[in-house]
Amino acid sequence: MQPVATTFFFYFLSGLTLASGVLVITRKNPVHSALALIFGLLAQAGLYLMLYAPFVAGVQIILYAGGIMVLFLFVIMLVNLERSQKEEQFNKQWLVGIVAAAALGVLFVLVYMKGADLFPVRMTLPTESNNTQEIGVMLYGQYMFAFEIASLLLLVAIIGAVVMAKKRI
Amino acid sequence: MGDQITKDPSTYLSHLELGEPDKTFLDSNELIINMGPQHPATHGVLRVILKLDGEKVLGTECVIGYLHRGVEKIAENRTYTMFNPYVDRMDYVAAVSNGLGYCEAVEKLLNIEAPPRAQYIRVILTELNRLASHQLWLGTHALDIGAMTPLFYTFRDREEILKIFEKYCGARLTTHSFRIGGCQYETYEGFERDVEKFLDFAPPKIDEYEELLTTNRIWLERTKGVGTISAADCKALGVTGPVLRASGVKWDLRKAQPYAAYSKFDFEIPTGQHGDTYDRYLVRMQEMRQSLRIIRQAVESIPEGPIMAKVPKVMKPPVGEIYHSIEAPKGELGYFIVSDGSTQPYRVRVRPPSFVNLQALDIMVRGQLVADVIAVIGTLDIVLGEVDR
Amino acid sequence: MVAKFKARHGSGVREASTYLGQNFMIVEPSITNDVLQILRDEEQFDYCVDITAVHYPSREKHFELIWILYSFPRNQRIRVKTMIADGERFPSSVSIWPTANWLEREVYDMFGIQFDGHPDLKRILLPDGWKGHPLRKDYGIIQQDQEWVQINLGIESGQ
Amino acid sequence: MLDYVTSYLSSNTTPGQAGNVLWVLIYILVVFGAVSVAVMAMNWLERKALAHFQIRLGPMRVGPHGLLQPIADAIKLLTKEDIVPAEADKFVFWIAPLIILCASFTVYIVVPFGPTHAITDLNIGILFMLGVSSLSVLGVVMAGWASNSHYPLIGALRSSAQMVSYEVAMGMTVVSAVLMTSLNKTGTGTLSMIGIVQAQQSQQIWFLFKFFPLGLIAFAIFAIAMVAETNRAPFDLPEAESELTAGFHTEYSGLRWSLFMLGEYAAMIAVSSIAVTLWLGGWLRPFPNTLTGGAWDLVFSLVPGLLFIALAVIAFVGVVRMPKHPYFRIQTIGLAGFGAVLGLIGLILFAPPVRDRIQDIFWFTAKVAGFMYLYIWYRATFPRYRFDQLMKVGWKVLLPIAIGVLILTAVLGVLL
Repeated sequence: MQPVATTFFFYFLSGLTLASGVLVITRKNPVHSALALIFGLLAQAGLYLMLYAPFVAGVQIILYAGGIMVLFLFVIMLVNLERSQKEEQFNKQWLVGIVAAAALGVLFVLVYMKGADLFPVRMTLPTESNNTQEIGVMLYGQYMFAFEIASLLLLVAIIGAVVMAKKRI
Repeated sequence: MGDQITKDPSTYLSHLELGEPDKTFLDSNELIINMGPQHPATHGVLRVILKLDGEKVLGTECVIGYLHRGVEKIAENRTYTMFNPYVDRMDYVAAVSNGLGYCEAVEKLLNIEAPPRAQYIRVILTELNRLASHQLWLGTHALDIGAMTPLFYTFRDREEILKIFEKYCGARLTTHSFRIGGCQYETYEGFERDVEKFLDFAPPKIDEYEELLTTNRIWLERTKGVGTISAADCKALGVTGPVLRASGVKWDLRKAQPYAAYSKFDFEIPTGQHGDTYDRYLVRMQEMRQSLRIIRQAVESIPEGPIMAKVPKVMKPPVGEIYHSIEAPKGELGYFIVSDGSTQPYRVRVRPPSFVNLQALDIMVRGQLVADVIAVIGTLDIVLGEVDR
Repeated sequence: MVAKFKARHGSGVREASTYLGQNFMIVEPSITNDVLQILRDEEQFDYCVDITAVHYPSREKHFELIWILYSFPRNQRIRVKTMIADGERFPSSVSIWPTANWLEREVYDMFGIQFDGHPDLKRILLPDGWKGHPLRKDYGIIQQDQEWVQINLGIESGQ
Repeated sequence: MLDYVTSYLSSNTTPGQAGNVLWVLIYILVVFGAVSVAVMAMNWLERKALAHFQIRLGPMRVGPHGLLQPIADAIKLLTKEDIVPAEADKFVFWIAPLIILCASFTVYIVVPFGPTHAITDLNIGILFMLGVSSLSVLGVVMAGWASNSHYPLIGALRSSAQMVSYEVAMGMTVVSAVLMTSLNKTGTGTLSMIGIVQAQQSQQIWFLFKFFPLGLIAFAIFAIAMVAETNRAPFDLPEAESELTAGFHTEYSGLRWSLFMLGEYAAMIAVSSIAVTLWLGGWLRPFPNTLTGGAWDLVFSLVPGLLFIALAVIAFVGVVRMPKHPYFRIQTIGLAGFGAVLGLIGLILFAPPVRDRIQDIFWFTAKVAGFMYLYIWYRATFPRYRFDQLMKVGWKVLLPIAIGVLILTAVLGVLL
């Protein structure tokens, strides 16, 4: 199945992600920044689709946009905003920020210059049809152990949440 | 929660004495919510101030008086017969029983007795009115809990009763069909046939309501265990009527102190065990059936004869006072009349069941959730015209 | 039953008779509360049907307070009456029957009789700022609390 | 250019897969148009059916038997003034209904009306559907927050909590249905919607009846969760009038409010189409395998035509019973015209070429229509759940059973 106008879509989606990333940090109103973040995540899901990883894109939409961001919005609404706005924003550390940004910039430039030999030559192009099955097999085959550990971690987190709120119920 | 009343009533009564909301890690701020006079579910102009801890109700305070018309003050400036229509305006849903109570109280004062035929007509009309009042209660109560359909069923059937009233005395709601000493009008010639037709029409309809609600999973979930009140609390708070019977007290004025012609009919008094909203629902449904039974017996054995006792044109009851009460659909409706020998009563005191039952709202709702407050107001079956007088 | 009360309180119980088959007792205001307490505890009058008052401006003691009681076990009613002067305070019977809470509030609202020990004695039917007690004989039928009406409703007079 | 257009007709895959942008656009237009019309029809049906449940007539005045009522409502909503609350957050207030609308409409690109009649066939069809339908929670939360008043906020929080918790139960049942697809010869299941229906076809059994009780239980849980997901019927607590909170869309009016309604109905149709695809064998006609053979095929293919003819007959009966009063003359003519149109469609459906093409689409829509009727039936009979009961049912009842069903399906899948 020959893809359609991939270059245009690629630039369009990555541009969207970048734009929403910038929006997230510049917006004063926390809800607006949360929305920008959701928009960015959806654009990212589009990018995954272009990499023929529909399963990951689907999970991205469900988990990130549908689940976690809803909780973000919940928290933003329940915490009454006036109080948080009054607290003094600690943005004195301009200097530290610039240094960190510069270091990151240098790293990107180096990677770009090294270019090809960092990445394996052939472009991995798993066929579109069995992508989900492949992930399933790998998840429960090779990486079974890691998968269990992760689920354990999540369980602990859930129990923590319940205990914290337990007094409330 | 239930028995703290009888144990040590004074602690209960420190006003809005509230359990300390559990200050926890996520400190919840109590909320004072005002379920205002124009709330769709408060059956008229009742304002309830709720003190909430999150969703749980800590305490309530009822603010009433929005519909106060000063009926008792008017009574002191009207003659006995002129005051009769005012009585219907109090509990406008069950106007006939108001009229019955008042007329019988004054007849007691005048020491006259309504003729048997009048008493039978009075019983038939009062029971029909009780049925109509319960149907209206069921419709609005189900609507408050979310079931829309019963409302239309009950109002369709209530229409039949109102047609009979309209044919008999020209009015549907505030009938003013009784006079001191008997009934105003002789029954129109098709009266018995209409009532019998209604008696065959009604029972399957009541089964329809039962079909819709009694075994409805969500209805059970919304009513079982909601707004429970124990028999001891009912007695202490003076709660009467279906609410008292649902808590297990087998007491009905029509049997305890029979008036009109009730002693001549046999019918059971339905009672519940737990005194929760579901029991009150069952008690009232059963009462509807008992009313039909009474009407059937009354229509079959209605005697011939005059419908009006010999009553002086200008009534001057002897000096003295009496208290007479009847079993209105909502509870014990009492009239305390003091006469000073003139044509106008010196003092008329009405003991409204809704006013006293409403007092139990606070204890029934404490610890429940906000959604249940509406269900409990519905199950108390209060009419604000009677509460505010 | 009345004999027992007479023995215990002597002069307190002024009169006990029946009129049209309804027996009632007239009792001294000072001992009314104990009489009510005894009625409830020993005589099983566990249901206070109604508390009301009647205003007799002609008599020296203006107000007549009336308790209508009913006993479930004995299926019997009794009325306890007592006479109190205008402006005299009276111990509240809320501690005996909790139902007295609103009933006494209404008597206060309509007659202006103060009840001591009542948890929350304020007007129940009339607006809080209302002046005057309507069910008193001297309170005219067409009379309105002009001042309250002007402030709150902004209309000239009640009529 | 022309061959570009005709090239798709020959291939037997969905336009999306065939990468034929033009046909994808056409399909999108057709499907979204059909859904909007369906929403209008659903609006009319809901009011009339609810009315007849409650022994009243429902809208009769606008057009014959209220047929023009949805149009009248639409015009009213369009012309109504669009109030924005004072300090409401303009941007969020404006975008909330759009998000709900987009979320509930993008689900349709994967809904399979027929083996080739779907806008596209993503191989993660179901996952995509669930993902996008969970986006509408965002719209609800934003709507509640943006209207900047106390009650809509509570309503929004409540309904989003409800939607999030029922999504979990829904997800579990969907997984158990997908598990069933993996039992055919190929041994690997599929997430794509068309694949699921084809699996049901090849296994010659609707998943509703597979491993007898399990399929049914999973379907029942999905049906309940589906109703809760769209805030309908017994779970419509957020908009409960008798409650304090009046739902997240109280501050909206006019066009914006109608977008919410459109979104709600579209979501209802979308969610029930998922249920139909997963358990009731999408576009397969009933008893595809037991009653096989030409004769039965013919009979089943006549059903659509018969249905429309029956509707036409009902319309004409209505015309005959219409009172003769001149005021009703226009309405009788209108009804007669409507009946004629229905009869015409019925006749066209009998023509053989149309008949077998329309077959799949008809059966799919018939099943979804059945679900719509179920929604209305719920609304007429059930009282409303209290919020804590609602959450209790969601978490303590539906979820455990859903997980149990999932495990049992897996075990049975391995054994059989």
